[in-house]
Amino acid sequence: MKPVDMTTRLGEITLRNPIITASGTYGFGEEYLAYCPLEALGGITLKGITPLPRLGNPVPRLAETPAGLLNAVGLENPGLEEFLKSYLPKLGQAPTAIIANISGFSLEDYASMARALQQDSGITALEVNISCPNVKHGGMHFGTDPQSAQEVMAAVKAETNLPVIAKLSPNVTDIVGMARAVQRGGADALSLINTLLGMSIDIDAQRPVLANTFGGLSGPAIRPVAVRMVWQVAEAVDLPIIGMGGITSWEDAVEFLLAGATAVSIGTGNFYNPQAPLEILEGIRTYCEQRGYSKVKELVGLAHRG
Amino acid sequence: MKPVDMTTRLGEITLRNPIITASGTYGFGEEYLAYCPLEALGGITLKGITPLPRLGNPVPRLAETPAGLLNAVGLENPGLEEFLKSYLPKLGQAPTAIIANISGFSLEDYASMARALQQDSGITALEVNISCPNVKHGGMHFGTDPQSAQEVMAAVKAETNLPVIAKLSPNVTDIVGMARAVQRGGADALSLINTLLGMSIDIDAQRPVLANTFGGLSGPAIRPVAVRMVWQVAEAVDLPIIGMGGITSWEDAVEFLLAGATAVSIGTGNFYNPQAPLEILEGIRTYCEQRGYSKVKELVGLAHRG
Amino acid sequence: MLSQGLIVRHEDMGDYDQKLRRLVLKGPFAKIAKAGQFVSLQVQDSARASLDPLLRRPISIAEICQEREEITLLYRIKGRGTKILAQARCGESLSILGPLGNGFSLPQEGELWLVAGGIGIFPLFALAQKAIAQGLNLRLFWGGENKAFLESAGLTQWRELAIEMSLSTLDGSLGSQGLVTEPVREALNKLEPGNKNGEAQENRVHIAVCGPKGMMQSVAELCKTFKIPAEVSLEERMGCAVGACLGCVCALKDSEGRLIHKKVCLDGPVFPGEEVVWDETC
Amino acid sequence: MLSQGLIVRHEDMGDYDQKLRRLVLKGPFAKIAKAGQFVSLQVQDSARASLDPLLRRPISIAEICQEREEITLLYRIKGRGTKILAQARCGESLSILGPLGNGFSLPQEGELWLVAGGIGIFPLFALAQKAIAQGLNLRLFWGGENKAFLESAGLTQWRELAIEMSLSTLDGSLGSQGLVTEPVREALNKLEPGNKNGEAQENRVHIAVCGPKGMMQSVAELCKTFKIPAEVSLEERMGCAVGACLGCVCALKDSEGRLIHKKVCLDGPVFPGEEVVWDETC
Ligand SMILES: Cc1cc2nc3c(=O)[nH]c(=O)nc-3n(C[C@H](O)[C@H](O)[C@H](O)COP(=O)(O)OP(=O)(O)OC[C@H]3O[C@@H](n4cnc5c(N)ncnc54)[C@H](O)[C@@H]3O)c2cc1C
Ligand SMILES: Cc1cc2nc3c(=O)[nH]c(=O)nc-3n(C[C@H](O)[C@H](O)[C@H](O)COP(=O)(O)OP(=O)(O)OC[C@H]3O[C@@H](n4cnc5c(N)ncnc54)[C@H](O)[C@@H]3O)c2cc1C
Ligand SMILES: Cc1cc2nc3c(=O)[nH]c(=O)nc-3n(C[C@H](O)[C@H](O)[C@H](O)COP(=O)(O)O)c2cc1C
Ligand SMILES: Cc1cc2nc3c(=O)[nH]c(=O)nc-3n(C[C@H](O)[C@H](O)[C@H](O)COP(=O)(O)O)c2cc1C
Ligand code: FES
Ligand code: FES
Repeated sequence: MKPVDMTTRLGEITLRNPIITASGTYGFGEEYLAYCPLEALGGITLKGITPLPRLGNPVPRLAETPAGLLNAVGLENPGLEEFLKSYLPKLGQAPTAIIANISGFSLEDYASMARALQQDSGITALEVNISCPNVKHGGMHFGTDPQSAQEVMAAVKAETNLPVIAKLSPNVTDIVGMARAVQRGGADALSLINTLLGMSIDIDAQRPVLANTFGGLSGPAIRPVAVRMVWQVAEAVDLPIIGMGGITSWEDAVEFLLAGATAVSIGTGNFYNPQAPLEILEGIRTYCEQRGYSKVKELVGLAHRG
Repeated sequence: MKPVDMTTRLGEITLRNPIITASGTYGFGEEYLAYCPLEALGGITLKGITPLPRLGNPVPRLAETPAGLLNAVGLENPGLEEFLKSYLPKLGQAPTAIIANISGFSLEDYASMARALQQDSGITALEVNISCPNVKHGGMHFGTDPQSAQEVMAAVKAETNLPVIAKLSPNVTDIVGMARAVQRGGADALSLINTLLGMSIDIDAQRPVLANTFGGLSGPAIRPVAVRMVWQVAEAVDLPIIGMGGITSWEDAVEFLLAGATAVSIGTGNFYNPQAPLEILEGIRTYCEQRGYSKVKELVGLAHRG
Repeated sequence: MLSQGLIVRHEDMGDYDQKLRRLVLKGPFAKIAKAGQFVSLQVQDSARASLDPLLRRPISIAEICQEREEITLLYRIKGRGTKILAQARCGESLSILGPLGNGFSLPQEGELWLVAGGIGIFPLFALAQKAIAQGLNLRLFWGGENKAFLESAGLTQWRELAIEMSLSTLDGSLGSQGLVTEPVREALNKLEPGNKNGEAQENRVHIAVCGPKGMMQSVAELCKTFKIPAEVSLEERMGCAVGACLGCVCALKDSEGRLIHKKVCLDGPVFPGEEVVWDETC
Repeated sequence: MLSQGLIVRHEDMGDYDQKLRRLVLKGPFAKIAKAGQFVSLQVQDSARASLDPLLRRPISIAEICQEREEITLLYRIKGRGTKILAQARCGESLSILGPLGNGFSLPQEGELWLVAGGIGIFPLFALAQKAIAQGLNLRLFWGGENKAFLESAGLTQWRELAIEMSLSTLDGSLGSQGLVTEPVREALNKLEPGNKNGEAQENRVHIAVCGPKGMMQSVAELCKTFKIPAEVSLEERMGCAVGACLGCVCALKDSEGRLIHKKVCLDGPVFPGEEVVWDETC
């Protein structure tokens, strides 16, 4: 039997396999090396960076919920400069896509980072996280207003020659509208989904568990919402999709591929099982073998038939 | 020690205690009688009715997800007339609020049901479910467009002398905006939240599990989103709130009260534990006793302090 | 009734590879359980109650022992729920909702034919015991994958009942080769006219069917042709298991031929075969 | 390292009411574990793995037996996670991530004072064993709720080490009445000047502290005044436990006095007391 072709494409980029790790859950790529060698993965997405260093939110930053996790890290990161100097070089050369994740509070923030991140910088693609509040527009999120989202994408595309992935927020009435907006802005691919806004309350202390009150809900709890959004966007928009939200097993990953994702990202699943990416990769391979698919790409969107 | 005053108020209505059961999970009030006597509850919300009978969606209608449940019952119900004739009379007289839940596909649908449901009909309040597609407006949901939501509320208020509760959908960018809209429409109280739109895929059959493709996600998985929405609306809008979404234990219920709900509804939690409403009521009572609250009302919104 | 079931026995049935398990639970539900009913249970020990899996699982009551206050459940490890259930140990307790549902009806007199496909055999044992106690003439038609399956799924126990049995397997390793519907058809063909059209001796043969949907449909259609009353036991995904959520509906034709919905959990799981509308997904 | 830990012992520690448990796990992690490290474990038997609770729990390694490949964890049943963990039985396996973290440092010579508040005693036992093996002079200051707590939480075992101990309880039922910080302050006061300012005999006394945050802060501040090096073991909610999620950060002052964040899981859980910024929630 010929081995299954596990490669997949995200626009111009070819991934060795469809397994990526999600931004903010995989540090700057070093932390999980003892559990999962870099070259086993299709790609890794690094922690979100901002132009200047940020200390992020006070603790507690995490709260456990049923089959879910709330986080309010608040974009703690060393800033663009330190990232380029001290973190990126450590990753060295791997056949694995290195995806930088950028966040900002203004168009200029995004543009300045895009300018500094080009094809020669050791990065394979840029993922643009638009779920921060747009400070200039009274805190309205870039990620919930189609017009702002389009502008951010256009600003980033104008400054970099790297492929650009738009990471969408699920906290919207119309996810398809948001996907169309970033496509107009020039996005080469989509990442779906970021966290759902949630909170939890400590009934002993009678106040919110998270120091920041609100946090982003991730993990298996949100998977049905994520699969639904991937499905809807795959039907309406012709861009490759990185599907994520609650993947902990290969079955979950296959669900996203069948819904129309060309690759999947594993976030909170790494905390549950640090070897999840490896096990998921092998599980998808076996699924293909047993069903006679010669390429993993054949799975993409299959559940939309009939 | 004086017994804790468990009564709570929803606008004009006084409830014996803050425990209600959620629409669609408690049938027409008879099904759970063997597990939970009616008079133990503050209120029950009946299955959503429409002007005409509906057979609803094909099966499978249910899919289990991590700490959650997807349902696509599709508003199966006997229709308004049969409801009034055969179902409502069976409930008899109980000191428990009987809340009818109405759904429709046009303003006329809602208005006609409101007309038939008045203070003398054995019902304590009307809950208006605005998460059905507005057929006249191309399937856009009443529940996701503030203007339509306001119109539905106004139409219902114009026709009935019962207190009217607006049941909001969480599938919106701005829940506070929706709450304000139904307040303008005349809502006397709010129910928060209905289900999150989700789906799941059967990876063996390679097609959606639910015959309807999409379904509503309920259960503990969505609790953090529900608590967040109750919190946000409680800060911004001066209407009593029935909090719901994923309550299975008294701790969960207290979380909603502290977030600002004046009463709580238990939906999927009944499936997990048919005696959940009773156990939750006792748990809240004990919590009040141990902390020296003489009235359960004192808990409402406490976590917003400082 | 909502109560705790103490696990007093939990073991493989036959071959480990068949993934069949016998679970014996002690609790107050046993006193009121009737053949053909089911329980809706949580798959995790109540002391380590988790919200995943969230839903209870419906499992038929296979045997009832009222003196010892025990019921026996037989199940196949299929998905996540039963996989977790299979880890439960003696001494642990499961939350049990039930007994629920109606169960098969027992004819006053005459012959009762049991028709089972695969693990559809499980709910029929308690019925068989009761029918024998009542002096009914009993006959079993049971089809399965192969010999190993039938032997693991309780063949010896059935043999001890000393009733007439027609076994069939897909691979012919035991009994006739093929589907269980064939022996049923042959037997129906052999019936005297009086039994066939139900005129001479009203309803002398009754049939109780449990198995995969397609098989139940075939048998129900056969029975219709032969004018033999058949009852079928439907399966559907359940939310509440008490009739409150409308998750588990099935389509039936009412007496005036109109399509109606009934709830498998509350109105069933057993329905008259001729009323079921098989081609409706619902 | 990610591996399975086989439960070989799981029992109450002392009084049932104290809700303290001893859990002995066998697995490859024992070979490489060091005093003061912790593991991050799943609270459910791997065979019934559930997604609720989702997160692993960090628990300190209290004892290490390399020959038998066993580690001992001591814990208090506090919330849902430990409540479910408490149901795990011998023969079940838990997923173990670790050993993780740095642990306390052992001075080359001199005296080591251990200061524990409540169950903060748990990670100190392995350290004490190692310090004794290395010939260090050891002294324990331990405060708890009352006599019943101290006795349940391992007092006998500590007594067997035959080291100097200053016990205190809130209700005075054993040792001095009050907080553990008082005996520590007195002892520091009694130190010869040479020990106090660290000039004469550099770092003769070292202090390792584990307990509630407020107590660790008080001891750290005392040590600062007396110029005695102290190490504190911080606790924070963890997501990944390997430094990847930034969930567990703590605030420190770097050598130039700037506020920085470090990860309790990867850079800690033990930090120099004088570097910790206590009043920052982060
Ligand atoms: C009235 C009734 C009686 C039953 N009696 C038995 C029995 O005696 N022995 C036995 O082995 N099985 C029986 N089943 C089927 C049994 O409930 C399912 O096989 C079991 O739920 C498999 O689920 P799982 O948890 O392993 O799978 P999962 O994949 O974890 O199940 C996911 C969801 O689908 C539902 N589901 C999956 N398969 C079925 C099914 N066939 N019917 C209904 N819901 C399903 C589950 O209840 C759950 O909600 C019965 C079902 C019904 C409705
Ligand atoms: C490095 C380290 C070592 C520890 N060693 C021990 C030990 O040896 N013995 C012991 O009894 N406890 C120890 N703890 C604390 C232990 O992890 C928590 O008490 C335990 O997680 C309680 O959680 P629960 O699951 O019962 O509560 P839940 O309420 O279910 O916990 C909910 C969430 O909060 C987190 N959490 C709750 N309390 C704490 C806490 N105090 N510190 C960090 N996270 C918390 C949990 O990990 C979980 O993510 C240690 C904590 C850390 C960080
Ligand atoms: C602790 C944590 C930190 C995160 N930080 C970022 C971030 O910096 N940028 C970003 O785009 N997404 C961030 N995310 C979102 C994840 O990348 C992912 O979209 C989300 O968690 C859903 O996937 P999951 O359920 O597999 O975790 C973070 C998630 C978590 C849990
Ligand atoms: C099976 C099912 C049917 C439902 N039907 C209705 C309905 O008819 N009308 C309505 O307003 N909400 C309906 N709901 C939503 C619930 O009333 C509730 O808002 C939601 O399930 C969240 O609460 P929970 O997590 O406690 O279930 C239904 C929910 C379920 C699970
Ligand atoms: S399972 Fe709820 S109505 Fe049958
Ligand atoms: S727990 Fe993730 S960085 Fe420490």
